[in-house]
Amino acid sequence: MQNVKGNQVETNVQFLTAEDAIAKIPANGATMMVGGFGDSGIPEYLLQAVMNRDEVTELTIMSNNITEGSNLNELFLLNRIKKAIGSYFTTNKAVMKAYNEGRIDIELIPQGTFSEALRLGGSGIPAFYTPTSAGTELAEGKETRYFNNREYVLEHSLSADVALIKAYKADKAGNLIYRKTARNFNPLMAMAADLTIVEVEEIVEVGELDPESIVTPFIFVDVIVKRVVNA
Amino acid sequence: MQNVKGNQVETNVQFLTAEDAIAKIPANGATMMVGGFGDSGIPEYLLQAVMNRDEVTELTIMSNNITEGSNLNELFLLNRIKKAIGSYFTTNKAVMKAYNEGRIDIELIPQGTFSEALRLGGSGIPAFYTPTSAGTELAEGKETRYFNNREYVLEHSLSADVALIKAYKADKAGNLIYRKTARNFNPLMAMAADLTIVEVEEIVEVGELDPESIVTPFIFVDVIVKRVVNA
Amino acid sequence: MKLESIRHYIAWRAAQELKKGIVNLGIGIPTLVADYLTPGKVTLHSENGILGVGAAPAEGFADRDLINAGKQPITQLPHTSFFDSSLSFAMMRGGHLDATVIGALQVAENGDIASWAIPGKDVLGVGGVMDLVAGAKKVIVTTTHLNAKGEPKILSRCTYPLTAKGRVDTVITEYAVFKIRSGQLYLEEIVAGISLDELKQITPASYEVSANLQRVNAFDLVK
Amino acid sequence: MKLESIRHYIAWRAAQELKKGIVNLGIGIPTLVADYLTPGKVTLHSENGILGVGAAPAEGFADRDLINAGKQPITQLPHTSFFDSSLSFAMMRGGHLDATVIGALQVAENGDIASWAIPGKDVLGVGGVMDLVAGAKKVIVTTTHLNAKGEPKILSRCTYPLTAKGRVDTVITEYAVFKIRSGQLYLEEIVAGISLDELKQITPASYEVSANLQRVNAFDLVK
Repeated sequence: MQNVKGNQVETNVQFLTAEDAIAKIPANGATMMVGGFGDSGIPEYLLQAVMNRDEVTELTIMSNNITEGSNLNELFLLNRIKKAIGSYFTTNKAVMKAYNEGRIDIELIPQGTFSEALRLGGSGIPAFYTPTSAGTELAEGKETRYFNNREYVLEHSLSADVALIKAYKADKAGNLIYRKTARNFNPLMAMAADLTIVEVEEIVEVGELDPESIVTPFIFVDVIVKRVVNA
Repeated sequence: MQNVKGNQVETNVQFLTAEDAIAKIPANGATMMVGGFGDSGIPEYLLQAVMNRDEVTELTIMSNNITEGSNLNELFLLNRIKKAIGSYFTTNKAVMKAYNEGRIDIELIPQGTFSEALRLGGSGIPAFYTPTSAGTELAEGKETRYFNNREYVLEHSLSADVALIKAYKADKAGNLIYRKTARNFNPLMAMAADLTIVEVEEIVEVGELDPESIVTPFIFVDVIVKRVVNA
Repeated sequence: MKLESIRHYIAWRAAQELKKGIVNLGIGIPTLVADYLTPGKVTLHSENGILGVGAAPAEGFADRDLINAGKQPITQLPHTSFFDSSLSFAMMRGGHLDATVIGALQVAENGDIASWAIPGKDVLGVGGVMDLVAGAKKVIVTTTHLNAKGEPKILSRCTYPLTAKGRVDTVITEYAVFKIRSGQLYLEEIVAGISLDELKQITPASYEVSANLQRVNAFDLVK
Repeated sequence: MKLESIRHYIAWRAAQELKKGIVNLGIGIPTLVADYLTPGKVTLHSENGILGVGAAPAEGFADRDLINAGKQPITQLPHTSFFDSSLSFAMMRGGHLDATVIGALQVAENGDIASWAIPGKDVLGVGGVMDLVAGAKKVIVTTTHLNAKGEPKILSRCTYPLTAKGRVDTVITEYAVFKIRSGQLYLEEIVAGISLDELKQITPASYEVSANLQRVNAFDLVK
């Protein structure tokens, strides 16, 4: 154990093709976290592979939004998403229409509650109190409680069968770094799912990432897929 | 606002001597977080300045432990600490003795609960449920609740008047990085106190720290003190 | 004033409240506030995980991985840091932001705000505004005094779904600046060209006129 | 066997349970486990904020900022990462560690463990062990079969203050290996030189003898 060279490091992280990685997702009715905010940090290449595997359907998606033009939206347009949990679906007109026609269920959560529920879901904390949404419609039906004369809402943490996330670089042990605001929900979702599949732009040797700057240690990672850009 | 050079950046972070920084601490009965684990990451230089200001006394300290040989221990030996909240005081015989003689009050919290209570204390989350200590003496008198057939303990987040923390480098805006395992509780305490005073080994120009690798953004920092090593 | 001038005046006026510190700007009029801040004094935070939001990039220099919460391309500054959404919202909900400037559909005299939903319309988005309003040290609302239908927006009580209760500190419109102190709404500033009575008629909220009421000329103020 | 040999045998035996993955080793016998792991296969975690704990440094090369949870100097490895205590305990409590090896004062047949406090003595320290036991996927207890007073440690019920209820998976002593499956304690392995009856006499816990009971020669096994 003690003095190990980079080429001796073996972890449980697997390096697979997108197809092989997506083959690990339960076929029907999986809960699936998908990283990204706006256009930034969406695992588009992995989502393409999900689209290519028809039996992955009846999905419950946890994603801040469903960005128009993204492959997550394509998956929705294929009627493969039965429910979406996130903070902002307003700008996607097709989602609005589907919701009105009863074709998709939406659970709206304030964005800060969503992000903390992800992080705590991955941290073994099942529930927490937040001031956010206290006294609003989004707190209706939820338990509330006063601490120091302020009202707080009991929120439950999130976990999922799968997280599809997007990172910038992985080393061959599975440690991850992100790029600028493409980080967003990705490191949190990595912590919160039973199976974390990561799309990366580059895979580097063990030892090439600064140990002080690794954002997601490999303990939270199961599978890494290098994005292949079509020529 | 828009296109700013490093030398134009002005933040609310102050750069002071240890004496001037410690002068900001309320004189009697302050609650004070102190970073460090074992010998690593303790703000020794700031604690020396606390020792030098006699009226800072009747302290309630939040620190994982009181390491023998540290200036935090010196402060304790000066009878300036009336209560300590943390996870591990067993190895400090003087603390054990003082506890038996009723000279110090101890509140024992599991280390993971302590660290999460710090982080959530700085995050506006006043309370959370953890599985840790369920069914043990440390949960006695605490509310418990079942989620998915497992018992969890309701724990309250921590906040304090002051945090004294130790970082490696600060830039002139107040952003911080740490060094190896000296990071420990320091970034969490930075978030959780009304007044965060940071001891650093080096102050660098704005722009010299990698924006992807800043661990504590300057929003959590009030005062920075450069450690002066006596020749 | 034309609507665009009005929006810029309100943004400029909000910027006068922000001399230093860390601020999160919402979408709409608040976005315009950035143009009126003194360079280097105020640092902008965006909830998607950046502290130190720089200007829009020059044409052709947009980076897909560098956007603000409004999904617009931005640039980074020398003191910028990046972090995940959880830490970003810890900053907001934990009371670390000096101020936020946000828009509103309605504001009430008790500091309640409604900004995310209209009754009878589908509401499938809330974003980060509830966390922002719940946590920022100072909540500044920038809004036109009346809505597009000519209805007042500063009311005794909000009738639209709330964003948060009792969290608003300051309301800035093209006609006036109101502040809430100890649960009481005060008129602090009124622009030239509108009388106190005229303001009252378009402001159903009950408010006191501040002892230090300022009368300002909006047209002169905007550069 | 001498005590030191016993401790090393127990540590070696625990290492045989750890073929791959991420493990946190407690203080005492568990610390010795590191010496018996196959290099590069198991990564060690320490709760003070490091994943990828390397060996003790050579004399004179200790770094004050590079220690493990036992406060001993360590080294870093090519795949090491550093993080704060909150993320470190998220790994533990969140179920991300494949296993932990810890010592115990008492273990009960129902998986209860007592490891941090003795009745009647001052208890001012708990550290991270409760989080570790609450969260690790597999909890392996390494302990001498009897305590220093010759009293059994594997019991029907713990009489000392608990560290956690029902979390232990495996108990390894110098005489035997026990595993808990579906709430039932099984004797899985017994060393040569002690009979089943003799073991029973020093093990008040009720346990079943596994259908696959292994009899091993401890002396031959330790290298």
